[in-house]
Amino acid sequence: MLTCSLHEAIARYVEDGQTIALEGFTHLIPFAAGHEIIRQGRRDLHLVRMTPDLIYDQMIGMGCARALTFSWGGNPGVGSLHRLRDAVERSWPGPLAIHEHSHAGMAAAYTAGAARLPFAMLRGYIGNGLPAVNPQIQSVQCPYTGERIATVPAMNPDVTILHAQQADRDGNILLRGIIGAQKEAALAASKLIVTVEEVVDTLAAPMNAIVLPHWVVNAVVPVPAGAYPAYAQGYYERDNAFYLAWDDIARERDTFTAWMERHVLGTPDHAGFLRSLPVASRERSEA
Amino acid sequence: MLTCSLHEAIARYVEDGQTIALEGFTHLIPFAAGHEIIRQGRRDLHLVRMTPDLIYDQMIGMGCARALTFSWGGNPGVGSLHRLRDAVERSWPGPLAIHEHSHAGMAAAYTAGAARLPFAMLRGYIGNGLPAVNPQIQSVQCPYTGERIATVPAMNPDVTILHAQQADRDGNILLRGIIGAQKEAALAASKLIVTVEEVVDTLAAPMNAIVLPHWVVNAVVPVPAGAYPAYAQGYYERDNAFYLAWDDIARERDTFTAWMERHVLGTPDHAGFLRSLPVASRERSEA
Amino acid sequence: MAAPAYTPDEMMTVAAARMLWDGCVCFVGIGVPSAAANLARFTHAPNVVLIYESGTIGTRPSVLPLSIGDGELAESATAVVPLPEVFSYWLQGGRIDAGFLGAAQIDRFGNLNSTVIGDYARPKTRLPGAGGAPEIAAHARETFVVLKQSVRTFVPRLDFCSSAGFMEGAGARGRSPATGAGPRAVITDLGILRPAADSEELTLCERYEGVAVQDVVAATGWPLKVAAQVETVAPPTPEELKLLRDLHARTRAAHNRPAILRALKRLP
Amino acid sequence: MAAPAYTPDEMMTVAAARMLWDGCVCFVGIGVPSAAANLARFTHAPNVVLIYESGTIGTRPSVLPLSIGDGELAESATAVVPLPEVFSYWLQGGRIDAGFLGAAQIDRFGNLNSTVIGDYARPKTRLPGAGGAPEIAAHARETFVVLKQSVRTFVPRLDFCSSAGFMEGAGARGRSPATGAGPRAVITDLGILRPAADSEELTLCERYEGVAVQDVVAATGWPLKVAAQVETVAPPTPEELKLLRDLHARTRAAHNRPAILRALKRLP
Repeated sequence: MLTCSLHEAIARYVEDGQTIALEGFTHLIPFAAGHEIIRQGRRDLHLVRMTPDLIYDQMIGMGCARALTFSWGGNPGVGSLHRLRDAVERSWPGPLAIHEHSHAGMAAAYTAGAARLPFAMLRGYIGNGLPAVNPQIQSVQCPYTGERIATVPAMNPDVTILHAQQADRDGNILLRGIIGAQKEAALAASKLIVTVEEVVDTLAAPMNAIVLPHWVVNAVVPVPAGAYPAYAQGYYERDNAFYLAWDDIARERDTFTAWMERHVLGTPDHAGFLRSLPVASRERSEA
Repeated sequence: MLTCSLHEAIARYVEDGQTIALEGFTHLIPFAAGHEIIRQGRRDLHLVRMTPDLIYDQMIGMGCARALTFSWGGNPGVGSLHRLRDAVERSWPGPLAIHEHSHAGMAAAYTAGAARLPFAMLRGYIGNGLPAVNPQIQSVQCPYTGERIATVPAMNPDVTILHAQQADRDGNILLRGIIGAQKEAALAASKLIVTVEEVVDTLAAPMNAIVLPHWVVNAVVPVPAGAYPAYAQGYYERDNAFYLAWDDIARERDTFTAWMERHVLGTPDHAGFLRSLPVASRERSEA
Repeated sequence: MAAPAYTPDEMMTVAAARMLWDGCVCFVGIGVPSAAANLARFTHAPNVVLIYESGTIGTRPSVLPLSIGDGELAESATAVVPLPEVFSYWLQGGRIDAGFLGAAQIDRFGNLNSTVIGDYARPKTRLPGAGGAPEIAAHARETFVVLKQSVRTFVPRLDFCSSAGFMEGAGARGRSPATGAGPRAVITDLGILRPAADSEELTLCERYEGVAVQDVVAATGWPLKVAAQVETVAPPTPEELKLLRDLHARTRAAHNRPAILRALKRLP
Repeated sequence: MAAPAYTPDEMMTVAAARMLWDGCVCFVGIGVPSAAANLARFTHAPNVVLIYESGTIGTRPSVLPLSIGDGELAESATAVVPLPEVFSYWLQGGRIDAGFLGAAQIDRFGNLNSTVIGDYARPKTRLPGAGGAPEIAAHARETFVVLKQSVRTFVPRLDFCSSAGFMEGAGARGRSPATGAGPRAVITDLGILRPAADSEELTLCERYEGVAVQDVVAATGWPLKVAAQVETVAPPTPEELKLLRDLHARTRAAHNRPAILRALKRLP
């Protein structure tokens, strides 16, 4: 385990062409890390995420991705991800191969990945068109009942990146609240980077809390508000206004590009990104 | 969900010949429920438990069981389960069919049971003699890599019985501490009985606590000290002296039978059982 | 007192809410399903158990979540479990009574498309995709589909099948590995369709006040079967309308509240 | 100062403890493995990570647990996870550096029996069984076996194979699906055996002070291979002995403390 800057963590662990998962199911989405990947100009990534959300819309629109594995690609509560659509429908800024699953299939694939099984089973994809367009979806026969059960190959990212509430001085990570498939994505990966709201002396973790022990974490990076505009339970709420505003920002290529150049490429780090937004001045004036 | 007495819960849900699991991995072992099954004279049960522990030693010795599925059958920290050995080695008080797994195999079987999959996979039983003596252990071929992976059939008990710390007035159950495969065993079963230390107005459950919601529980039974001589985190410790003493009590058939007649068959309920033990008078005098 | 005026959307939401019974364990999606399920909780079904696919079991939000994983869902839940567990132990495990689904297209057998308009490889419109819906459709004991009725939505042939209804009908679903019974009703902004007993083809069984049967037929992209007797759905009661409008008003206020970014105050 | 006297059991425990390195992630069983792993933590390896199969990860008990799931293991753990997860994500997931195993029988290739003495169907002695050991033996990156040496225990042929060592030797394990490397050392009360480079047959490499090579050979049920140079293991240091004895004394005191059954006070 290594505590370092976000710049160092991405520079050290994320390489062009890799399969990477930035997980977090509506909650604890690692926006800061995604922005840093964009700043460092990574290319040809195979992006994996159950719900691509705004962060993958941004990474796809900025040309970081060659492929996307996902199960629901919308702007939650708002509508479409326009950059994802533009990539799929019109190959802009480049072609994007998609590997589409259901949530249950993606969750099973991460679970097999964490358990180092080569595949996972589910009673899934019944009467569903995805097996016809995603050759990863196969089946096995039950050795006891003879029935056929759908399978998905294990998902083992080269790098998984999470955002969490706290790390302690040893690098143990505490996650609290809606947890999605983060633990599975973390344990399925070859390398794990975790950005955290803060580093504390002792995690105030209840006995059965969700804790990732320090020896499975390759880099711990303190990034306050690192999930913004998503939320971190106990720290800040989701900025719903930003999710709504994104619909307009991302609808056209030029407004999208201008926004990304100003707020992501034009800022040195996450603190700079936050300061570049209206929300920052508003919140800071309330301090 | 129904709050009732332990007598009523066992009378209503546990029938001769059923497959039943009293789970709890060293912690929260439902001793009171096991004793009540003995009192009600259930026969021909297929008992399922990762670690049979003293409670199944007692049930086997009292003739409740026709079969046992398990993965480690000792007196933890002490040695053998003499009644289990007597049943396996000398068919006393009757023959006992055994279906033996590793812990990993049992855990996988419960997991498949909870997920209503017909079987579970594990990279298990490698270079191990159990597949030769347990025909339940089979394998499937991975549709992606071609490798063979060991399988176990799903374990779906007719009835699972747990002990937990707390229920609230609605019947939601909170478990805290070492949890074993209790949640899986609970969700794999057709019926679920939970004995609890106490019923409270509100569970003080942290956000990611282990809670079984009321609508998966068929009977909630308040039984203070219901896991004694095992322990309930936050309520009482394991009575290690009792586990040590059991080695002598259970070694011979006559001392075992006399003990069971006096302390279990000779007492009307768990409070009576506890009062019949030296521990009770000692503790109560300290009150 | 004259009954208050109401919109077709309000009628649809109220009709959907009435489908749930007290104590029902309901897997909820965002949008009208979420509004309907919470309205049921505030009216006739106070003990309905709501589960969102984010892992929040028995949640009791005071406002409607904007995303499926809003913080209030976790704060007010009986349990917050990992997402793989939601789909394996709870949904596939057969623990869900009712699933609420929406879609971009539906066919006469209640099969749903939420994936693409046009060809999958070269889509005219790439939709968000199915998310949790395929397995909700398969494994909830029954489902309710909620969507506005139009010939663009109620189509003779789906561009893509995301979630199974009755498949080809006439018992096809019963012969499949799907463990749930399939759609019990399709609730639209015009009326309520239910599967016919043998063919399992969706049939107009109920219409709302002021809606003519031919309006519903005209908004359907196939020759819609109509029940011998089409009942009229009771309009929203004043209490239902008030609670629904209060819920939406609370929701709007909450979603417009600025995110409090305490962390920003710690920025260098 | 003269070195204090010590028992063969103490020497075995100290030798086993020395196998662990600081920061090592170690899957621990009850008995000598637990004493050795905790002794390592109190001596040269303060950052060893101990995992018991009860799901306690990173536990730091002050006394040795009597059972694998004692409450103090949970109270002092970094995380307490469900048992299925311990075996799937952590052990099978390849997250364990070292596993500590005991057994009732061992053969020349480090295969272990903890299941039965005699025939499986008609056993002379039914042992508790393998528990977590088969998969610890398969998937920990390496294992250490700790058991007292005698011809009854070190047998030419196991009555039952519970946990794989090097199987038939000479690379058999490497060709199997086992992901871990197998036994790195067998630590007995007489000395330390290690697998030979090619044959993978256990070979006496180290003996304790006061133990002759022929004592070890005589306590082995097959013709024991002996290394060209058998090193002598350094005896327990005064500090090791003191810490081990303190640990055992604390453990005895804790296990003799009466269970405080607060619930009894509420009995009717």
